[in-house]
Amino acid sequence: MHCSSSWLTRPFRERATQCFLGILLAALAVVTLFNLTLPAEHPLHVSTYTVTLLGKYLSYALLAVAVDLVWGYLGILSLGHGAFFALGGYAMGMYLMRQIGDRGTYGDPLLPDFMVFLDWDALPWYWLGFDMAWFAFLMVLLAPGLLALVFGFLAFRSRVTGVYLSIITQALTFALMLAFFRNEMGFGGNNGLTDFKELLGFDLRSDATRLGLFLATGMALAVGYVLCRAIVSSKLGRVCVATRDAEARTRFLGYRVERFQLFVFVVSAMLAGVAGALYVPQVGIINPSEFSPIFSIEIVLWVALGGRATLYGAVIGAILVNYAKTVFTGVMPDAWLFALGGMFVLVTVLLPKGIAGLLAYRLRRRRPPPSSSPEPTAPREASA
Amino acid sequence: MKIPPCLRWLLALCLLACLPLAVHAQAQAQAQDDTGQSLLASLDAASYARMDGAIEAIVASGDERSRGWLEALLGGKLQRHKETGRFVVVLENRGRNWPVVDALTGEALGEMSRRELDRIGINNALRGQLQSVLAVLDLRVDDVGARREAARDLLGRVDEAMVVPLQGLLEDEADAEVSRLLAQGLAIHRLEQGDAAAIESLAGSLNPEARAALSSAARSDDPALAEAASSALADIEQKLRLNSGLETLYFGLSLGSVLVLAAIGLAITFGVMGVINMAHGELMMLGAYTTWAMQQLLPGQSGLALVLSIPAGFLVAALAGIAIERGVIQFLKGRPLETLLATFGVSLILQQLVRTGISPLNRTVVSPEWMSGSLMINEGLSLTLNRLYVLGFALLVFAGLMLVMRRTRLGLEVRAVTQNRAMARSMGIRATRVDIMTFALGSGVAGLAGVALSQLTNVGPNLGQNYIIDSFMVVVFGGVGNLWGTLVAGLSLGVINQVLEPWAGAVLAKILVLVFIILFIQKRPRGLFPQKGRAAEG
Amino acid sequence: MSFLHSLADRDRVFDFLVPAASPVDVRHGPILYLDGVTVSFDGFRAINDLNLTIDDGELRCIIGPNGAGKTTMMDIITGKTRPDSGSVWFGSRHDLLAKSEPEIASLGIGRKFQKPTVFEALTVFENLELAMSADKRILPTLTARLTGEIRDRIEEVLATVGLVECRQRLAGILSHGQKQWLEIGMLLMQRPRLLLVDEPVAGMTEQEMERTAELLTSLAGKGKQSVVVVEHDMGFVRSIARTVTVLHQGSVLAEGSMDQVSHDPKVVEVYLGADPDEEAA
Amino acid sequence: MIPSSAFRSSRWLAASLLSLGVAAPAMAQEDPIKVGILHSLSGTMAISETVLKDTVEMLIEQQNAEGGLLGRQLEAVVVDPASDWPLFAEKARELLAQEEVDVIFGNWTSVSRKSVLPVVEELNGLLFYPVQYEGEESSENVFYTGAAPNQQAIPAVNYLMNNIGVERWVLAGTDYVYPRTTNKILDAYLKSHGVADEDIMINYTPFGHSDWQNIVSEIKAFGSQGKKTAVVSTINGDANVPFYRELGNQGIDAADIPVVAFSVGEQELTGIDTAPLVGHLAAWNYFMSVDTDTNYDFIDAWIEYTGDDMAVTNDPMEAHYIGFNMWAEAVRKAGTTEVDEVKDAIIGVSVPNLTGGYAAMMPNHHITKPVLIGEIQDNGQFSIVWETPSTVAGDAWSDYLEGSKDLISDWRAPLSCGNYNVVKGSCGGSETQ
Repeated sequence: MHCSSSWLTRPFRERATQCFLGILLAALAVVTLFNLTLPAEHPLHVSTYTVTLLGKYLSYALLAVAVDLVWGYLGILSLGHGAFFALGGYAMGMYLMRQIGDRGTYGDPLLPDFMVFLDWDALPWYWLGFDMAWFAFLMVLLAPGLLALVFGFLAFRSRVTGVYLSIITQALTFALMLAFFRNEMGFGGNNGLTDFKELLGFDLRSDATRLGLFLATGMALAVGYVLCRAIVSSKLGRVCVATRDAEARTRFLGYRVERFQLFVFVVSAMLAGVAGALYVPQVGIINPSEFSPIFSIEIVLWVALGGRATLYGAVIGAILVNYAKTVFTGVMPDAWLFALGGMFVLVTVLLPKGIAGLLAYRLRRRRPPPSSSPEPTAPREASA
Repeated sequence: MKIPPCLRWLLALCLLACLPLAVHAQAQAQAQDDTGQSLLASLDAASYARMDGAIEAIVASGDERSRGWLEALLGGKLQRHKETGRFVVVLENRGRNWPVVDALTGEALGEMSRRELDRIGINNALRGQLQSVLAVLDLRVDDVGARREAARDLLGRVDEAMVVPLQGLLEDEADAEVSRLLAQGLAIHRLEQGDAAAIESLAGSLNPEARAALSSAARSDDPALAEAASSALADIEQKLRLNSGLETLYFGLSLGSVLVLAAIGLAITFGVMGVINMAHGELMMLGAYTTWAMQQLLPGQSGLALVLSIPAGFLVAALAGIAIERGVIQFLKGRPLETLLATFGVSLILQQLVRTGISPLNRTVVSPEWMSGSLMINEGLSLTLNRLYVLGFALLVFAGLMLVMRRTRLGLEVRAVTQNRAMARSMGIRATRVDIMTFALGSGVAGLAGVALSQLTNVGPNLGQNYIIDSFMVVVFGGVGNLWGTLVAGLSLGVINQVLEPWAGAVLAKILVLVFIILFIQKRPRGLFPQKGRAAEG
Repeated sequence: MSFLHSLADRDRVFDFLVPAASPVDVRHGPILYLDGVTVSFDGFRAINDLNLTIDDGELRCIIGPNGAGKTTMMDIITGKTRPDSGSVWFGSRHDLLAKSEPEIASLGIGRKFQKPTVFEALTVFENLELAMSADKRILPTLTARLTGEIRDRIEEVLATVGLVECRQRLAGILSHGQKQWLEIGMLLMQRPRLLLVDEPVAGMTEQEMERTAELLTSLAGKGKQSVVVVEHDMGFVRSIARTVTVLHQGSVLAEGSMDQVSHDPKVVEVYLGADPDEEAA
Repeated sequence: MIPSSAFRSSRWLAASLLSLGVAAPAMAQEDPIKVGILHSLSGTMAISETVLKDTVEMLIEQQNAEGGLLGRQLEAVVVDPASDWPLFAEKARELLAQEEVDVIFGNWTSVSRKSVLPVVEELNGLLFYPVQYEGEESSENVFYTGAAPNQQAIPAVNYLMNNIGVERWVLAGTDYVYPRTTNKILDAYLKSHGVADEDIMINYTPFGHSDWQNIVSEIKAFGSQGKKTAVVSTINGDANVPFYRELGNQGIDAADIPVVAFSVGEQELTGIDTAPLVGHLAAWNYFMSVDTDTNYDFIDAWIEYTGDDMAVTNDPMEAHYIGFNMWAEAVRKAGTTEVDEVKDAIIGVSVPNLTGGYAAMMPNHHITKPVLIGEIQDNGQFSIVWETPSTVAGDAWSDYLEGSKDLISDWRAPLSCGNYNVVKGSCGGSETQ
């Protein structure tokens, strides 16, 4: 696997990546096909409702991949990745709000409805520019990226590690949640941003747009996955693993550990932002509850459940948990929490390496372990 | 709708006069039935505006049952049976059917449904006036405490008709406090009448009523009066400034004590064992529900129930803790983050268990007498009792834990196992047992926190969620594995928060505190009291 | 701030502008020079006015009872611990106290830890690859390719430390001795001027020890590496030592050839008086 | 509490298939009529919403006992949006697109309604929203059976001003849109009645705020300025217990500074030690203590249904009671459950409410309600001390807000517009396109 190919093309030579991309693209194709060609009453017809639902799962999957990148390979357990997700979401939401234009309830050409009836006379400066798609999409990357840069710089420079890091990431997202709840902030307070009309001129209510969003999310996931794969299978990826398992040693080898951490952390945050941006138009609302620490913990759970330090495990976990949530909340409304909670307990106790652990175990029987995706040995953040 | 003052005083006197007559009650009962019936009928017929007339009539009748009626009226328990039109007093008005007695004869009439009854309504205005009437009455009783209460109630309620008799009372009042209060009450009244002389007797008084009277006087159009009043106000404000400082400190400490209680259990399971127990909040919830259950078991003895639920809460939570340790955590040794995930699952289960098992609604936990109200330092500054108790309780729990950790065998073993598990084992310490005990201890303390919280906030399925994050902050801020750190961290965070709140607002204050913690951790990556030496190296 | 500062460095923008790690100037004087170094951990003086000079190409053994401050000294040299006072010079150009661990490492000071620390989740090959002296900034690392020449160097070192067979094995499953060698191998990959080796033979068999001794002696030499060995095992020290420094309570007690020090009364009293092996335990 | 397990398991299969996207053959035409229930059964809002789910299920049971509607049985379709706002939208979509329900009863918080709104409009569903809310909304597909600000806040303030003589006002609320808007309206209203700026104190706290020491002592200070002071509380759910506790302990009783709450009903009081609360006020359109036979019947039925003698009823439950009957009536009138027909048929429908009067559906999809002011009793009930002489029609757009005072809503043809600007004479906004 140490082929001298460039870092970007390297992943495509890995079996795991090939399988993953294969399955993902096939799934996208099938869903699209069944949704478009089959008549509604056909048993195999995939309704637009389901397409949107799957789109949501995929955006969650991308988010999970981002978390796995920092947790699995860098050993940084971020309990605040929801914050980056939500920031990306808000950037997108603000763009969609501006797209409403004067079709809002009050018909105000400039101000979103919630500003009108809370008597904002002018658009706050940080809303400027969000009427332009390119700017908004840039912000989808920059807003989480910058936050991660500043926060990460402070944290890694002063070598905040392990549990301490986890807890202050939690503090970060919690603080942001409270902040966004405040109506003075000008982000719609608890109601957040909603009632979107169109995206890049496409009517968000039309089935075609929904399908398009679903495909876009799938593509984003594919790209994000390959990117992460490329990073972890590069030498930089091995430096990350080295940092995770023996930070001091890595320093003595002459690597500026804190910069590697920062780099990967920022990349991961941006991926999370993209996930958020794709999530918002599909669920039709973004509000501060996405910042809630509980949500961030859930993301980690998806990864743990799928199996950390494998990337594809994260995807499996995210989709599985959220699908379970969808089914249970519909089928056993007052008991679904038992099922979900039980699932978390059982998996963590019985499958320490998650579902991917099982798969990897099978593979390992046949050939030596893919050293580019090693299971963490003693997890560094254990030290407290 | 005001009861005329003269009447009000008359009323008081009559009621007084009635008390000794009670003996003859039954004898006269029959004779009075008709009158009583008509009295109540007129009361029932009257609109709120007219009610005073009816009350006047009742009082004037000098009927010795009037007091009973008026109190029933106060409690909204004086009602009329629709068909028979006879008046009844409802003894217990919760639930579906209510036990009632005849208002006139006092004979028990068994249970009636709310459907058959018609309540005689009353509103705040009347309630206030009736209360002041009863207050005047209570000035005659022997119990000093009651007299002081009564006198305090009268502040700002005195009116012309009461002046003379009150002065009378003032002369033969033995207790200094009561007479001071009465004097103030009278002064306030005089001031309301525009008597500038009254001001200096009020000068320096921190009592809100006095302040209210002064500030309204300060707005009066008589310049001299206004001048004097506002100057008096000025130096009161001066005194108050000190007060409010102390008050804020107290608020801070009491908030801090809650944080400490919530976090201290975590400091053990998390700091000492390295187990990140997301179900900690739910263990607190269990403690709170234990308190509720206790109060259900011992109806009417909320105080006793509360005291008993301290050990009970500890036990319940500790057992739950043991169950969690055995059932989940023991399989996750050395994988602290896995414990986070698993216990998160546990917390979900526990929450839903309570929702389906007990109820998704909050449960009522009654505060016993001795915990409600506040301890008056001076008239401007009084410390709410329930929080005072919680503060004390927190310190007690902390001291207890310190004792356990420093003085007992268990504490020694726990520290040994934390330092070096293998070594401890080889020295014959049964590490597994120590783990169980430690976790049980931490969980039990969470239970205690729950018991305390039941006196401050909702007892509901979400109780735990509201505290878990703050608890983690406190532990980390204080320095993991250091109980002192937790104490200092909790209290200081509480104070910081409360100092910020007045000018930053509740939300911003909380945000600022969080940001402060984040920055602080940058400066001191291992908290307030970091663990020293090689052991601490990552 | 160092991060922002380095962003501002114009010469860091393009790889080819980056100067090769400036050579260590040993024309006049020693390669390592500690002067009056003192450090104390809350009250306790671990290092007390320590003076030490290592000459270029020298092989120096440092012995001393537990708590003499051997490891702390290494921490100071490698920048892990900052002394309260004193100065530490690498050659006559580089003030080590002003530098961070990675900088020091890239200057050419390699360290082998007391307890062998290799990256257990990576293969032996990858361990060496990471250790190799190269441009260790982010993007170069990300885009790094495995050229033939790199392979050769790794193979070379694999041969030197005798781990050719377990090239693709995860470092985690190596034996204790193999880990020790792997770590020494990683040092060699760094092409250091100065090797700090902390208890290299702890838990090794006789044969392993001999091999290690050969290895170390072969490494040291003028123009090649200078080697500082901290060791408890007297036998091993005797087998390789040219000059021996005895540390005691954080400062130099005696210095000279093995025979000199072993007959020095002070040393005998504080150290050799007791059975060294027992000390080693 | 929930339909039989057989029913459940059958739906387990169905739903898991459905959510897989394998839509079973469309089941619109066949019995029974499906009634969607969209209330949180877990998470923070479960406290308030669970009882509403039970209420609707009870109403359905009763309706079926009377032979259902149009000769078809009714079937409840319950989902749990878990107090998670995006999930509300998703579940609404599931109910309309997958389960194809004919009507939805649900939501509590404003945000959940806002999140569901676009879905209901897109898929042209029917939503009955039973909770008092901030107004400033009128959707073609939503029927607001709870109180608009002019059916709760304004009358309450009038009562305090005229009957209690309050001169100084504390507007305390949880920081979200309902209190924000209500307080803005009240602020404007009070000022228009000559209340000075310094006599109004506005304060916002986060959800579930539990540490009220500072705020209560501020209120205390604010209240001791010699003018009669009252607190108008839009504090939400969980934050109330610690708030009232603190009031009691700091010695503020209803006689000094009365608190009139818009979000505290019998349900909330079951979780509070009411002793220190006696005399504080609440403004609703229904109280359990209302003395009418319809109410007593409802209460008895509810107690039967829950099997709990202590069970209480509250205002949003009445709102569902009214909403459900209106919908049933409209369906009978239209002779079908077709959304569009029902939408037209329901305007003007009037059904008895529980307070002895009638509730009529207005063209703006709000209903007429009486406004009651009650004082809290020590048994957790309210004693009604004041009520509007007649019912008040809900006003979607407040007359006291700049943005909306020119807007009206009328969903009847030809106007059929949710936000018609009487000044511009045009239908602003987009709902109608």
